[in-house]
Amino acid sequence: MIENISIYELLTVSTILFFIGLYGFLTRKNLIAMMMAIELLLNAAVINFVVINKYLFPDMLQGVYFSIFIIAVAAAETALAISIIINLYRLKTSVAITETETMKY
Amino acid sequence: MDFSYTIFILLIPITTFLLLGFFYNRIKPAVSGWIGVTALTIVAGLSYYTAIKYFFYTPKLEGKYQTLYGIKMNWMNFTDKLHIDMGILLDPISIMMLVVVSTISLMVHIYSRGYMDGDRGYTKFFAFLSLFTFAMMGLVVATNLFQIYIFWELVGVSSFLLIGYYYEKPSAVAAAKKAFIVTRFADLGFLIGILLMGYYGGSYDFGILNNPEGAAIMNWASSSFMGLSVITWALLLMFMGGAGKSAMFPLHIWLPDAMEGPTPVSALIHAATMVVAGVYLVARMFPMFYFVEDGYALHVVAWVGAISSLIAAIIALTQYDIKRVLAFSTMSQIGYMMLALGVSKFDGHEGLGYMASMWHLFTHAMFKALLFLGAGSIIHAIHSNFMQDMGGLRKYMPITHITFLIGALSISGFPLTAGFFSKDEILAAAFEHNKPIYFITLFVAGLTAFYMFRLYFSIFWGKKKEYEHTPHESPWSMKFPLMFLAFMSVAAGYISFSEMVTADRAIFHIHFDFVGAAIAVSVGLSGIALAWFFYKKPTDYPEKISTAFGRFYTWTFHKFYIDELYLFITRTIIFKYISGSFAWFDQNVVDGSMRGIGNKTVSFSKLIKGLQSGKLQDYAVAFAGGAFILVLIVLYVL
Amino acid sequence: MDILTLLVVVPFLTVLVLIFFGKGLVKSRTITLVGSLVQFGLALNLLFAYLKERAINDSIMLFSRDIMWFKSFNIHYAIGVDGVSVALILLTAIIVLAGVFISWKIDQLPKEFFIFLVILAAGVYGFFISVDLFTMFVFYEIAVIPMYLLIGIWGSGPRENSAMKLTLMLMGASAVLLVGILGLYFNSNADGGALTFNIFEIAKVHISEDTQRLFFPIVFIGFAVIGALFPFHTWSPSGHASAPTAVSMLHAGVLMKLGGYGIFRVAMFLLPAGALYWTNFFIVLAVIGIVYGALAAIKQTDLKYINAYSSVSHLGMVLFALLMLNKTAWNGAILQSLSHGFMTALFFALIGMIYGRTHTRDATKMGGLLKIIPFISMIYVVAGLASLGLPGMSGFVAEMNIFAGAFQHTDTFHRVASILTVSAIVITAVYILRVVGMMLMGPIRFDEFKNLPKVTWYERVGIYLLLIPVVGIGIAPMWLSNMIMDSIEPFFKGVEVLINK
Amino acid sequence: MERVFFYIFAVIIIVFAIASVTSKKILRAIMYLLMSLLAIAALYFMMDYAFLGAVQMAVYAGGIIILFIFSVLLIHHVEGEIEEPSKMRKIGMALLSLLGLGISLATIYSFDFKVATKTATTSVENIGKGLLNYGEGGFILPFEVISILLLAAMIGAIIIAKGRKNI
Repeated sequence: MIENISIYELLTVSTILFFIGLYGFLTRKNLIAMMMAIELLLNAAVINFVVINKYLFPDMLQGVYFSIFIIAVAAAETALAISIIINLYRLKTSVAITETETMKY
Repeated sequence: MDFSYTIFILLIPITTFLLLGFFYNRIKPAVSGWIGVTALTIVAGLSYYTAIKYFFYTPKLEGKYQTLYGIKMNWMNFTDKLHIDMGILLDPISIMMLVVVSTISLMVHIYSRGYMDGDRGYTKFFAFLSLFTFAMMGLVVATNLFQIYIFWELVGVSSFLLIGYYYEKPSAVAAAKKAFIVTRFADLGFLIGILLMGYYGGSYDFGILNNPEGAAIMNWASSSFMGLSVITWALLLMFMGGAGKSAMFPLHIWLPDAMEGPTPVSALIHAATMVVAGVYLVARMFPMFYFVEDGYALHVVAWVGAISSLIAAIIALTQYDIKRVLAFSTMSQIGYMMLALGVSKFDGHEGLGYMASMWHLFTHAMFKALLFLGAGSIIHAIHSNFMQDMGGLRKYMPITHITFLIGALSISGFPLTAGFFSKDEILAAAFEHNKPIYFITLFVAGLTAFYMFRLYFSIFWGKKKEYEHTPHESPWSMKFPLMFLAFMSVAAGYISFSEMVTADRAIFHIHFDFVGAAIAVSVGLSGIALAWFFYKKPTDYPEKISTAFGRFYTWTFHKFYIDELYLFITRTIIFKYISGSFAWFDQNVVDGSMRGIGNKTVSFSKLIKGLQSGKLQDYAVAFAGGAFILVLIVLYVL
Repeated sequence: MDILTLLVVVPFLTVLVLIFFGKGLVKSRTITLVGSLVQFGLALNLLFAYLKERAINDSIMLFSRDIMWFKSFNIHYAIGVDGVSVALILLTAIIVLAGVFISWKIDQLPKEFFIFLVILAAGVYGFFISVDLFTMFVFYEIAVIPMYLLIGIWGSGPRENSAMKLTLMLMGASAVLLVGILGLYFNSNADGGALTFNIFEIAKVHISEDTQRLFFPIVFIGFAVIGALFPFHTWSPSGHASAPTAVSMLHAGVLMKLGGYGIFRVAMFLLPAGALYWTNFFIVLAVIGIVYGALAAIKQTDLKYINAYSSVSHLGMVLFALLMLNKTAWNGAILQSLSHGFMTALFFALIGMIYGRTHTRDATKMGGLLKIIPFISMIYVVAGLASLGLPGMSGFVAEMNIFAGAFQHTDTFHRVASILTVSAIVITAVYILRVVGMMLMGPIRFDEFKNLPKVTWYERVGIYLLLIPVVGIGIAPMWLSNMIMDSIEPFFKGVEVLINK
Repeated sequence: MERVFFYIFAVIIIVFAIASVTSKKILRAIMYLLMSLLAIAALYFMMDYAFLGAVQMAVYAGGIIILFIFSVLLIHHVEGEIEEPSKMRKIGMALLSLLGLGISLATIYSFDFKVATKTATTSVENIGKGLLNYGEGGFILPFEVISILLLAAMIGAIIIAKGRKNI
């Protein structure tokens, strides 16, 4: 709990962060940049976990654990994603999202 | 009296058929010929024995011949009441037919041994003959309508197989197909008639249906359709089947073409036995025909018979193919039998027509088989069917000549031949009951004498021809049947039919009417005389007469264009338009609509597959937008 | 294990053995041959066991067995046979056996071919023994799916297209059927009690008349599509034309019979009031199918197309007979199913043989075959005669039962329909004789056909296997007819009660 | 005092986040992202979750950001620029995001959070014990699962990135 700061302010920050991430995910044309946007999304979620844990159930730690797990999963995901991106780059010599349309139809 | 041995009359031919059919390429031709002849000799012997036993040694019931069953067993059940039996029914007409069929079949078997000698399918031929004999015997002894129908169809098939025997000749194939399909079409009527009869009459069994006091006859008026009793309709439909098989106008078109088959086959099937099946059917169902609706159906039979006999006789005048002349003559004579049945009444001497019809059937079988076999002998000798290629053959083929002459005299009703007696009774019956028909009959009798002797004189007399190979008399295997049948063509007239085969099965005596006979004989003789005058020596009278008739002659020569009419109806209308449009409809409309459903699905999927762009962000947009919309709905709408 | 379950298990065992040991043509066909011989033996054994048991046991279904399968939906593996199913099982066994002989020399992927063939057979057996709607449906699908692969891989001509059309239409039908089955299932507690798929349980329930009227056409069409009801028959000509010989045989001979059988077992038995309400409508369709199939056959030149349209016509008679709602006609319907099964399988086998020799199926391109391959040609004529209902062959017996049944209705509508149906026998004669005349008779028109290989022993065996029942039923229909008639009785009760009202 | 810090960090988070999703230069975008993440870590510290803040800094700043940089260096030039989306798309997506933001904020502000009054300090020891506790409410199982997941991800990443040999 941060003194004089209400839960609403914190949640506002995380929400804004989330939608910035969403905006990034929707507009970026580069896979790595999209990954970054995803990191923002995840961070917004983590902030929410932490804030709600802290403000509503201060004597518990579940939010913290989940945050840790999320960070771990994010790390794993990023590692995999980047390896896939590198592989893709070898195939197509590009990481532009427009090049990866094989999911079509 | 035990007649159960009669089953062998059926079993022997079918066994022969199976034997020859299965081992057709392992049996030597000579052996198969002998097998056929032996089998038929036994069958004929059994038939004669049965006839003698039945007519002379079986006691009559109240002075009437009774109906006996050689064997009778259940074959199939439709319902509790309706069932099909298989069995052997013995009564005067069936026994008479047994005798006719077995005699002619035996003669044809013997004859074929000579006629078909050296043919590639010799064994097959005898196998088919046996099959036919079996089927015809089965038809004759049928105990019920369905059995008769079953064998009726089998007879049709064996006829198909035998007409198409020279299957490499396209005309023979066409003729076989035509014969089968036309008779099959007629059988359609027969079958519907049987089914109606089964439903309204309550049984298929002849014993039940034909009982004059039975329910089927007594209750004929209980149901009606278009102004006639349904039973009458059934009888008319059944007669349609009979008319098809017996080549009655207008279903006769197959018979002339059927002459494409080997000549012994024409003699057996298309002259003596199978084609009279229609007559036999009407005779078999005679009580029904007579009692239901005061014999309405019987009038139809009479008139169809009369018209057929007239038309056939007229067409026969103009034909040149000797087998076709005989074919039209057959049709004409069967018309006689039909009209005799048609004018007949039921009781005692009133049933003269019935008796005359059966008698004529018997004698006609003999002399027409004789004529056909004689024609076969001639064709065998000079390898042509046409009168123009013949002439003066009497010197080369004395036996054929004499026997043919006897046959021709018999069919023309020359006094003291078999044909004279039976035809005289028909005329008498027609005179008694139906005057217009009597005059038609009399006229036809004259025409018959004329065209038969036109045939006779053109073949055996007339101008002398130079033949490539000198024609020679046929071997004994062919001569013997000719002689036997020639004998029968005279002798059959002296059997007292009125004491054996009558409508009500009671005996009566014929009153011989000299005036009637004299008229008939003089008509016949004048026909012969005219033919003698025209054809004895080559003259130009025939030419002149035919030009004098002009258009009518051409019409007649083309058999009144009935064939062409049928051809138009079937080939053009049914095949081309109806069937063709159905096939088109199926390919394009029905299948097309099914394919159309498929195509529409595909094109719709093409339409919406743009949504699946494969671009991750598009999906994400849709996802996010959709999620927002859902949230909005949940929050503010619900 | 009881003898009915064995019928289903043995094919799957055969498949297993095939998978592990069926390498190459000789091994795979030997295994399949042994498997189908065992099947045939089982089917014969079943026939005799049935006859023996029937004499002392008068319950509707014999050898029945009921094992809970999915408890939550009350789905059982419920089986049992009566005379009808016994006869059809025997038909299947014979056709499969003959099919193995006909496919003696199949050169492309023999192992896989036989595997799918046997799976198909297993589905059919299962269908015939099921008395639980769900089990029935499962087996139905097992039977239908292999068709796609069998036609798509081993077929000829536009096979992918035909296979696709066939499968999609049959799948569409089975979707409709599933709706019907579920409809029955959810109405099976109309009198209280649990929901059930068992047909005899459902039969005891009084389903309301409106419900019956709603579901009868659904169930009927669901089954009738595979029975080639007009206008849903179009999968059949192209499917048959593209399928390899043995598959055509099995398909036309057995698979298409599932339709009539299903209607008899399910639609008529469970929804009698619906049946009564809808018959006239479906009679019209059936009669159109009969006449129209026959007329369309006249115009075809491809032998398989002729036969396929002929099947449409003949199976139309099965549906027609079922709709006549009397025992004689129903008996005829089952007999016609059997008869058509043997006959059409024989036809397809012969067509396969002719095609294997001449490499054409166009009847106009052949001529005078009777002289070159007399045995095959003669049997073709016999099969043709059987097809046009010649007495002494099975087709006649069946058709006469149908006609005799049809003529028990006296109203004009039924009369006209019956007469049109009867008239099909003439049209049949026309198209059969047309082919016989064109292809078998006449002069030899093409030199390349002068020397065709003689018939081989395995082809002979296949032919005789199919020919003997055709002639056998034709000559002595009594036993078979009585066996079927007895079994029809309980299934007819529902309709009978309503008619008598 | 804390209020001021909070707002400073909040502004940093948001501004750098925006910069990171709009910057054309990819390497710069990564640096902006790093700044944003560090600011988030600062928030954790302020909330007395020192451990979490440390994890955030170590994993994100130390791990993920480095990964990003490496991958960019592997496949882009240092000065690599990102292709710009069309203006229409930007506006559309911005509107969509604002819509979402509006909905979310409206929802948040209309909800009455029952904020607990008491405070409790959290030590790393607590967190560690909780994670490794296999009693009631313990997180040992998820912990182990995560370990395996990380291992799998590691192996997977290596295999995938290695690619097929012949390429």
